Amino acid sequence: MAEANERLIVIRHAPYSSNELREGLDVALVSAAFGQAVDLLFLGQGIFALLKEQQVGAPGQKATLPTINMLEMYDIENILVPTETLQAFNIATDQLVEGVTLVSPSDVPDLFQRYNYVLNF
Amino acid sequence: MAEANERLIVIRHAPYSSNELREGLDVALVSAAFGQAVDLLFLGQGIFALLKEQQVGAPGQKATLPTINMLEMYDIENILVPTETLQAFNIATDQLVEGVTLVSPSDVPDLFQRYNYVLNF
Amino acid sequence: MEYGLLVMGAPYSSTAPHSALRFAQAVLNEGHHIKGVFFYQDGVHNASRLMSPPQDELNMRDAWVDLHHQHGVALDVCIAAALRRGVVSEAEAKRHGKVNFNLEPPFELTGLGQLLELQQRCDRLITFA
Amino acid sequence: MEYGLLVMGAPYSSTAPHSALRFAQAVLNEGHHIKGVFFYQDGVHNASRLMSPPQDELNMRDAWVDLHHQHGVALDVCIAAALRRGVVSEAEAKRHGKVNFNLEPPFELTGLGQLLELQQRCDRLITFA
Amino acid sequence: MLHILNKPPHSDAAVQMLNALSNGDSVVLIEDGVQAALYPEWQGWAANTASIFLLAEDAISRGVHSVATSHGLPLIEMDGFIRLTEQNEKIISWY
Amino acid sequence: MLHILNKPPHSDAAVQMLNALSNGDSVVLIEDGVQAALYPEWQGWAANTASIFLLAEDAISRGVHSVATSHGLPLIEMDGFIRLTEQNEKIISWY
Repeated sequence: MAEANERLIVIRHAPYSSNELREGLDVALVSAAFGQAVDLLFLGQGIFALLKEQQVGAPGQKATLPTINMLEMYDIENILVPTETLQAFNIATDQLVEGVTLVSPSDVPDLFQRYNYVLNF
Repeated sequence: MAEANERLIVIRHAPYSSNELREGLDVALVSAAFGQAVDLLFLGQGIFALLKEQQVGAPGQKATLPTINMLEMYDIENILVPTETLQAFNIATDQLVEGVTLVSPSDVPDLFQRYNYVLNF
Repeated sequence: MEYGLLVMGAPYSSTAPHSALRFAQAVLNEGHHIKGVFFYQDGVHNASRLMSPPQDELNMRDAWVDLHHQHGVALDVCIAAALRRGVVSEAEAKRHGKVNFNLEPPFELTGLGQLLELQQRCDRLITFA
Repeated sequence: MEYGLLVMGAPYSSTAPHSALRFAQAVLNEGHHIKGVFFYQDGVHNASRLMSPPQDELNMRDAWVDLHHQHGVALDVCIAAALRRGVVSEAEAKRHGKVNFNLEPPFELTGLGQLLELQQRCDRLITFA
Repeated sequence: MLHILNKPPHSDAAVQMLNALSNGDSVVLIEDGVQAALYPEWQGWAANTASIFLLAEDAISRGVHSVATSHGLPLIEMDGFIRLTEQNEKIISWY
Repeated sequence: MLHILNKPPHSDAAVQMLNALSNGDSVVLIEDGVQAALYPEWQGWAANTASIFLLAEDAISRGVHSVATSHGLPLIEMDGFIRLTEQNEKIISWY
């Protein structure tokens, strides 16, 4: 992670069940398109956006994985997940998409302090 | 409780934060107005509808208590609360409105079996 | 068998309408009949003809209308829940002094009594919320 | 100080708009200024002029409009979130082949860039969801 | 009686459902309910009262199908879901 | 930093907020967050990291004001809430 980061977007909801995940990611993409340095933090239910085996949902529902795979193209490179979130959900690192950075639970408070702008979704 | 009850409405959400509580109670009132025997079961967050000290919320939000106080007028007399719900929320019986019937946790499954029609809100 | 559905989530905010639609299609495939769908709470937004999702996404209102035309499924919308949330028919719009409206047949604004009747007249009522 | 608000809940389904409005009134009473309110996710429903709540309840859209007229608060609505959910201006309605519409000034449909700018131009941005 | 749960296995809705199960009831886990696949020790799987199934389509869309299989948890397709609604006159949704 | 929590004290949002607190942060509990008044043993009240307040208006509307008072928990009025937003440049909502 670079120092003095500009914007942290926190994703805390699972795909499909609400639009919070998707509309949170949209804010990240728009920020990046505006040239801002954006990092993403996934907490709690947000972890389900990063499961590599997920597929399209019920009829007409848009999949999340293509958006996740697009992040790198937008120069969103820090995809942060606290190790405690993985533990709480019994999820192993190899179940996640490539490129996730694990962070220690004790680093989470510092993350919220470090960015100029934080938005929780 | 009479036997062979007709309709059970289950309220599981708190006042104000969503409209589920209020629109659930509306179904109970309409059922009663149509002459059906209606009982109400409050589970989990639904218990907050029964706190006697609650008052009106943020500007323009409608209070729940007047609707609760109207139930008797509609002949909705069985307002059921499992004792485990009270325990889980550290709520004492004397914090509740008058006329609540406590039920044992072990009676809850039977409640769901006993009614012809059940609607969960 | 006769099925009835109660839908209480809005499209794009909840997955309830998608699950309900999928269930409806499957139940019809199995040779059952669906008497009606009742839209309550945020589910009333399913009836809005103003929704314009991106082209690669399902227009949920149109999907319900197809279900009505192909299988005669009644589409009833709770009038009190709908008015509060800005879902109104032409007649209700006039009554409330609004110039525009966003609910049209085959969706019908109706009272909660219709939901109770649906539950009593169907062999099965299933809630998606 | 300059405040900005982000509102992501719908009236009558969430208490977020009520809390946001109450906060706005209090912050103005304390002598601060509110640059704008950005409506995102289900918050876009706050802009619907078709909502017709019962007479003893607040019309949330009208309350936001009052805030705009009395204090010059900008009312920006995310266009993508709004179109999906059936909240459209006259211009967008035409573009999408709809006869009716339900969003009018002082509410303005705008992009997410406006939210980022609001956060950067205000001293404080507060989310109600 | 058939119960439908669409919320995670440790949510309020899940706890309320587990407390409402009678002997012989069936349960279908849909939408976020399929997250129960990650918890083989979940109280629902341990309960002898009810037969609990994961809706396969939703387990696939949420990326937990293979973990469900590896834990030997029971999956059903949409037609199996419909079958359960035929067999049970009363159907309660927990959300 | 100021945190605003509008969900019950044992919700996912509350747990995530507690895990994100830094020394010297402040917290305002609004809407359903005021349910924390019922749990004097709640982890938030025990934490030394942050100053946590219940919004009095919401405690009143939810019927938990007197229990908050009897447990000696700190309540603030709207003007106190505004004051906290003046004092903290960064404000995070947990919902």
